[in-house]
Amino acid sequence: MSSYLMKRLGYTLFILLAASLLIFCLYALTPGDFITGNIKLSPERKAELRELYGLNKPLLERYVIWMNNAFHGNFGYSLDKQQPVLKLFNQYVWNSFLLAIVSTFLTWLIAVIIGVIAAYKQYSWFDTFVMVGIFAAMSIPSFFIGLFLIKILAVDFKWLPPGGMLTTGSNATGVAYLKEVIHHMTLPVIVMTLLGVGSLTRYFRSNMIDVIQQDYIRTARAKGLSERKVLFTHALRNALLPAITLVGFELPALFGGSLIIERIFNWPGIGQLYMQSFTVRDYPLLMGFTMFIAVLTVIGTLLSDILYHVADPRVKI
Amino acid sequence: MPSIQAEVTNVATNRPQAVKSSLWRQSIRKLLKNKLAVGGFAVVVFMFLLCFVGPLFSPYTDNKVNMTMMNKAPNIHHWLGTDKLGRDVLTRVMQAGRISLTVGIASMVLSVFIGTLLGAIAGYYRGIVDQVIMRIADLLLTIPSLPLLFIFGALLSEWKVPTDYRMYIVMLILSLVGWPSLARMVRGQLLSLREREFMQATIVLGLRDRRKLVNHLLPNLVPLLIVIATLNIGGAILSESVLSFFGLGVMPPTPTWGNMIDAANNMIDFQERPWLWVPPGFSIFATVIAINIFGDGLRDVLDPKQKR
Amino acid sequence: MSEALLDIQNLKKYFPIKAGLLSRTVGQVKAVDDISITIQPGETFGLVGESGSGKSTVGRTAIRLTDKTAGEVRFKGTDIYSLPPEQLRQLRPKMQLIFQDPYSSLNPRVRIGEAIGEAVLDHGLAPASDIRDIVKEVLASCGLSSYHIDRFPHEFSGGQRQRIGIARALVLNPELIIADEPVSALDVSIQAQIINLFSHLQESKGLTYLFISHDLSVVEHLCSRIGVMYLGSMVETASRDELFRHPLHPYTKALLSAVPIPIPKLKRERIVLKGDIPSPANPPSGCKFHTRCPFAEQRCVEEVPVFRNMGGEHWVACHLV
Amino acid sequence: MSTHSLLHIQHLSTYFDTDEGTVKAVDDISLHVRPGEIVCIVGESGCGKSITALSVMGLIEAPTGRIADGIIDFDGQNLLSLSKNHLRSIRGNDIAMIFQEPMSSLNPVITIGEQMSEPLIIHKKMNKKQAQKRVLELITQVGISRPEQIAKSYPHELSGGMLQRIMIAIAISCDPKLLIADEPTTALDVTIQAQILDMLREFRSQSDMSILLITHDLGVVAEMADYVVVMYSGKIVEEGEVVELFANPRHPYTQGLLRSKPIINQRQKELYSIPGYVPNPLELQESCYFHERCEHCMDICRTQEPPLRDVENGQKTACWLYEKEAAVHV
Amino acid sequence: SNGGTDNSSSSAEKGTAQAQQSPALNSLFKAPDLTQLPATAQQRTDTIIMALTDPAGAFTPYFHQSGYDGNVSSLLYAPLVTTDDKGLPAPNLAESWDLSKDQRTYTFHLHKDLKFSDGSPLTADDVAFTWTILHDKSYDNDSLIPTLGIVGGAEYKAGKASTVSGIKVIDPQTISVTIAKPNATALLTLGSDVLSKAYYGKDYKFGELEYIKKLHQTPLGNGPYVLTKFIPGQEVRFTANENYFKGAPKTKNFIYKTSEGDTWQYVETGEIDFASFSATQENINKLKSLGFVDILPYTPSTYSFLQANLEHEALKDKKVRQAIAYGLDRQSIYVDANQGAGEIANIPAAPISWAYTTEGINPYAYSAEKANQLLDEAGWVAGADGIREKDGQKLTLHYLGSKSPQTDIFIAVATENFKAIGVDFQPEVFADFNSLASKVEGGDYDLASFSTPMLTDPSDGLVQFLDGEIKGYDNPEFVKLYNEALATNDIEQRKKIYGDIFRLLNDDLPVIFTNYKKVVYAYNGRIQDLTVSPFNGIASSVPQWTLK
Ligand SMILES: Nc1ncnc2c1ncn2[C@@H]1O[C@H](COP(=O)(O)OP(=O)(O)OP(=O)(O)O)[C@@H](O)[C@H]1O
Ligand SMILES: Nc1ncnc2c1ncn2[C@@H]1O[C@H](COP(=O)(O)OP(=O)(O)OP(=O)(O)O)[C@@H](O)[C@H]1O
Ligand SMILES: [Mg+2]
Ligand SMILES: [Mg+2]
Repeated sequence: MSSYLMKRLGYTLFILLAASLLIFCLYALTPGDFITGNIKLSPERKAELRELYGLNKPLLERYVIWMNNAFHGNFGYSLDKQQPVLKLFNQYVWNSFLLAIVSTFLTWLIAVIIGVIAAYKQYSWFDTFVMVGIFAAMSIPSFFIGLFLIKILAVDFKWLPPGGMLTTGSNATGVAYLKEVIHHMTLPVIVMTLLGVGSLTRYFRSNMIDVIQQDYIRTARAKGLSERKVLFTHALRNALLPAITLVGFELPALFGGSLIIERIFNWPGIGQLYMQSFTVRDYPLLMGFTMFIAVLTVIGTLLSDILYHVADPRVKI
Repeated sequence: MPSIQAEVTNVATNRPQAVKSSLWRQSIRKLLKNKLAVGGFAVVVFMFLLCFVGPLFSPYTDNKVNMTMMNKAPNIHHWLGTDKLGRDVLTRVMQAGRISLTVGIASMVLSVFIGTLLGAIAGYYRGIVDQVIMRIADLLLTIPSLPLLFIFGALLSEWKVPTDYRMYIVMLILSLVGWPSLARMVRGQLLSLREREFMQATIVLGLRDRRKLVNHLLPNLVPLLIVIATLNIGGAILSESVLSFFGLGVMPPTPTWGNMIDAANNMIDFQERPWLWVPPGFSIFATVIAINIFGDGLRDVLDPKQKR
Repeated sequence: MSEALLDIQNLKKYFPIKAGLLSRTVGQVKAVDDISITIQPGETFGLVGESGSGKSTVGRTAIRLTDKTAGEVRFKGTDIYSLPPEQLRQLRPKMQLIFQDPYSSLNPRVRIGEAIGEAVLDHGLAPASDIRDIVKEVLASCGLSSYHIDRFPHEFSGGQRQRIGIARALVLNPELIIADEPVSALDVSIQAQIINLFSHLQESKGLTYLFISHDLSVVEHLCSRIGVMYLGSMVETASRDELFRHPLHPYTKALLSAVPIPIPKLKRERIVLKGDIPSPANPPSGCKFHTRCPFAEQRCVEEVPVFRNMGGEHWVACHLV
Repeated sequence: MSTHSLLHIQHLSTYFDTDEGTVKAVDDISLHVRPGEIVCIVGESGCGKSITALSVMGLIEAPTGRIADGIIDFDGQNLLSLSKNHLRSIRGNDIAMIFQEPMSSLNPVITIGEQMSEPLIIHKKMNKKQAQKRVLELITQVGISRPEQIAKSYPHELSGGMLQRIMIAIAISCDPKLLIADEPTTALDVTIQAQILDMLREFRSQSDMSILLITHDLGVVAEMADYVVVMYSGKIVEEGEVVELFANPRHPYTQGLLRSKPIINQRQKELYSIPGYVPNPLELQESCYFHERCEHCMDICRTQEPPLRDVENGQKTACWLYEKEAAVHV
Repeated sequence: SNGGTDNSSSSAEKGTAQAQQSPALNSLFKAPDLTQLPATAQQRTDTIIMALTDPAGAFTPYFHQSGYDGNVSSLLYAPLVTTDDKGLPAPNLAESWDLSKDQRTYTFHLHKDLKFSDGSPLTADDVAFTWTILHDKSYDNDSLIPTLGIVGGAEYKAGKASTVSGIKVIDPQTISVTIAKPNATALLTLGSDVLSKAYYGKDYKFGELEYIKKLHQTPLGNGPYVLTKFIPGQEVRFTANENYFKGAPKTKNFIYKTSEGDTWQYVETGEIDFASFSATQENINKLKSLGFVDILPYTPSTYSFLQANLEHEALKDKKVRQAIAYGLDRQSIYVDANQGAGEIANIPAAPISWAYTTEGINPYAYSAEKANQLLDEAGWVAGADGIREKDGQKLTLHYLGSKSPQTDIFIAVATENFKAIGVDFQPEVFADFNSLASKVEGGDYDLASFSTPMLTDPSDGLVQFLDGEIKGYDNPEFVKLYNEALATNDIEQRKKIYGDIFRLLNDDLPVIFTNYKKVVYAYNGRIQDLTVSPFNGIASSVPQWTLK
């Protein structure tokens, strides 16, 4: 096992190295660079600036420079924001994380509960209702759901703020600050949960339908366990197995931010930052962010492989 | 042979050969008995008919811009109103369905196929094959999709690929690079399955790998695949509009459900002109839910313990 | 002596005991610990012994279903552990295993007709058009009717499933069958039918069996040689007559005395084994059986008994004989 | 041994709806078990023994399976009309069951220890610690060493016999009034089987536990049973006190069964087995279902179903051979 | 073919269509009912909140990359020279300025007692410092000052001189700068923000401007407001600068709230006091219905155009370009489909510019016949498939646009328009401006949609025809006129020359002019004294705003 881990870590490093090169090339190949978009510049000045930023160096040389700096913990300055990449991360990533962690938690919680009940009462009214709801939510793009809730809850009823993370101009600290943030994150969390819950519910329902037909469920019932215990411990543990793969994907998503949600609700998250930096081809920031996500992705998949083994003792790694 | 054998052949020949009716026909018969599945299938067929035949009966098939008819609410002439260029929404919804349905189903089939194949191979063979496939998957997962789409956009434009075909090429490429998540799920499921005793039995029997995969593992993956497939179709229809954002989808006058909804992406249209986004949204909804119901039916038919 | 059909030499199979999140190995279950069995063609070797003593594991390792830890297994002279996968696969139909738990060894989504017939197809033993008839025939020989052919495993009773397992092995016309308690769930009439079938097949086709069972009366009826296992080791092997008439090892004696007799209210003398069953992860020193042996001496605690030949085919591992 | 019955099954019918038609797995059977009594059900494989047991437990799986008719009276209440909650409090507590196939009957991803402690926590209201302790005791009690390790292991790590003993341990953990044991010792070697059977008998005498034992091992029947019920094709064909039944089997099927058993130290060239096959449950017609395989088959056997009648010494048989009127028809 | 409509209904529809086309709002609309103002907005007494797309946090003028940072710094810094309502230079920090005879040396006279917000004095040294560091070789931004050709600038940049010789500090209130050749735009370019030498110049060494990055978020300015807090992605907070040379602004606090995209919900809930919207009829109606906002129409000083690739054979021909202008129904695309939020452009200057004229300008009113006729004349004749051909070449126009609702409309209508004149139209859209720009840079296009940035001087809108940005356009007549217009500072004379230039370009059509945008400003009805200048927008009036 530990030798397995060592081997995997070795692969992981290799993957990350390959990924960094690949990603670097991708960004470099993306049409336009940081200078292209500035139409105020004359062609000569453009050439001069490209020289200054090192954008006219050969691709590989640029990559080696970047890699070298990165190894020394220097992820550079954002060209667009004129600030250290790491500092920018720190300013935005936690906001995204906050939103994601809460909504992921709710998503899983709700999806598990609904999925299990829907499977248990397959084809009941509840099941049908849930299915219709899920597919309705999935047929409409997220911005509509966002707009709809803003319109109802923020504009018409004024229960919740329409966006942002703080009341504008507020100087709240401590508990008051916390309350303010919670108040502001309610709407985006609702929307994110609503969007995520659907597919997860379908997975759980499907797995549950399989699992509750197994003999060991009969045994559990024969032991006199309450139906809830039968479903949520005995059946669910087996039904969760396929979902473990999803846990692996969840990790990068936690830090990746959601562009659409952040935009609709003006949430100061990393997703927006990424999009902004992409539109101006802010390479240092793009590379920094993408590599960060890549590391998380690789860790996530490793984690899910290990978790898989833990959750299903039959599986050998 | 002992006497039993003799008796045996008796028994065997006594019974009519009707038993021989193919298992497939049995499954189809069972499927036809499942009202929900039939209903779902009927709706899908209806959607197809509506989209491919429906526009022939519309007086507005030319999709002409008509500035005097902008943003009209539904009325007798335009049953679902008109859009901001005065085009008939009903006709456009029907025309849009041609592309959206094709794209949704084709991309679903493709990505499910690739994902299942690679995931199954990795999970089944383990060892080196697994390592290689999964590490490639890891690598692909780390690649951000945004620059990829931009580059495709640039390349396809560079190569002068006609705009009408770009979407299909991109969908193909996206399925080719988008398999890792699906493959990982399939592989995960397979890792559990292959340790089950019935798979040990197939080893003892010395079955060929293909048979083990197709006849033993695949049927047990079917529920998962059906869920993935139904979730995928809706996603693909909607994501087509994302592609057109990158210039990789269809060009504007050609409608798709995705870009029709997309065009109404603002507070005013949302509030004041529901006829712009409700019809395409509902079409996606109806298609997805119908396919899903059909999928559920299929799943039940293939699940020996279900009886409806 | 002709070449042995199955030759197991010094076979060992240890399962690691894992603990913690990262599954560190903290010990080993010595499920099979240095066992040698040689089975001649046309012979039936009975394997009896304590539950958990490693009989199933011997069966599984003997056909390379699980990997061995040490030792050698030869089937018709070839070392099956050194065969490349494809060759091993082609050899598979020649050596079949009937699983102890029939239900879990059947794919819930495969109709039993297919489950039985598919291997025949895959190995090209019969044309596809004949498969159904072949399946029906073998089903019938196992006491199942052809109307069962399109059913799924969960629609059967325990005994019926066991017969499906048997049918699945028989249909391939194997040379060696490792039968792991093949008749335990059958009623005696069908059990008799299956046992008769086994004997007939042996007579007509020279089939060889490694027959694992708890039912000594069945073993006595069917097997020509019998091995008794205790805690991963062989404690006694002998021909049937020797073993049943002159059991030497105290454990064998205890076993024989515990066989229930279908005569109600019959009072019999039973050798009652004292003490707890020791653990294969941490087997007792010396003779593994000493903790429960009614005759144990100091020597048994300290010295490992040698597996000795007591004349003829009779071997035993005990200090006291 | 008291005279009232703890479990009284009356006219139970359990059917399965399949593609091809309805399988009458259990067809109008009645039996009763008195407190402290051990009743054995023997019979053809597939004759409905396990289904009878599952029906009592209320575990017939809908929607394919259903209890078509009958009353299952346990301790004065009809189990079939109890509320789900009430039934649940009885299951595992007052009635416990050992399932036939232990490997698939234990949850593959939950440790043995946890699976064992659950009923203790629910029914015996133990806390985790107490349950843990009791689990270790129980594992030892059914003759498995290294209980701590076993409690921590998963089902696939144990041998068939060990799993079966775990099932037994779970079933007896709450001192049930009625234990339904579906082939509880098939995977056990005879020494342990003897140990387990002794243990069950001891339980019976200690706490007046009744046992409904399903087994094929006539030796076990002889050793354990007070009363024996013989089933064939979903019906009871014969029942009676064990000594009487073994001494004087009346029904041709019972006779065949007893003849088939190989007995240790009495070697035969070929074992006797009842010729022929069980009829297709989908094509059953009014008749004695055994008639095709019966040496004594008469005309009436082919057209009319024999009722289960008292014959002698409380022994009952369903066979036209023992019916006075039947002879007239011949 | 558009069957199915009967007469009665179509006339009614025409009526409404006309209403939509009529200009929606020409002057300030006062909020009719302030009681509807949401409580949030009602409660604010000394704070004004405005929405702003995420500023990056580099608030030092000349050093920010994002235009939104410019919005922030324009409150923090005051320029030497500003523009009046006509776009003409007006005094600000510089009380007055002189221009030498040869029109090459500007001498600025600063106000007395100018102070930075920390109270330190602002002198000519600071101005000199500001101009100097922009000539540093490591200066990596887009200020136009280094492009003016200040005498000695190049030597300084090359490291050959320790000062820029053309910049001379005469006394603490006076500074002069000499440029190589006269340039009418130099005054406004030079008359920009001033950086404190004491603050920004402390660590300055030639060739190393890196250190300034650390000061970006703690700006020291001299404008109406000072920065109090920057919360990335959320808000930028300001408070009045007591040392502002025109006196502290009337409203104490000012906040830019970060907002992407739709701001409706913030206006409706009173979270922000000011927002701008496209001047569509329905936006205006909806704003009016709110009741609590003042609505002010505004046409920004920009224009949009279709850049034509003049290196492509067909488009080299002026007649083809003119045919396109005639053949595109610009009225439908930019005005009608936009519900009046646009106006058709025919020259490279906005209607609010002092140089704007319609005299002698061909409006290129939509006419497929004229277009067809011009194409016929140019030798393009219809082929079998209806597409025009010449020398075996089909008339194909490959269009590039960036993805937006406007582009969608354009493509939809243009496809029909071009079909009607036998042109094979092949549209392509790109996800962002950068990809579009690089594709255009590569020259692989026929037509591409662009808009200019905010234009102050009329010459700003013309540079593109001059400096080779539009490849293949080379008209000596135009160059001559352009230089003539820049060589003089006499407005009337310039106006005349620009009139000539516009007529020339209107006929030449190096690009096909399309439209001007129209917006409305909607703001909290409590805000008083809000004025908008065509060239500076609202920035200069912010300090005047008060809350009723
Ligand atoms: N789900 C089902 N669908 C259809 N038929 C079923 C189903 N379950 C059981 N049966 C049938 O019901 C009959 C009785 O089964 P049951 O399991 O009670 O047999 P049994 O007496 O326990 O046999 P064994 O001794 O082999 O375990 C069998 O013929 C079986 O085929
Ligand atoms: N996968 C495994 N992991 C760990 N231990 C195992 C595993 N499989 C078997 N064992 C252990 O190996 C020992 C022998 O098991 P095996 O199944 O061979 O016994 P058996 O003789 O067949 O018993 P029974 O008669 O009860 O079936 C047992 O102690 C069991 O716990
Ligand atoms: Mg075993
Ligand atoms: Mg059974």
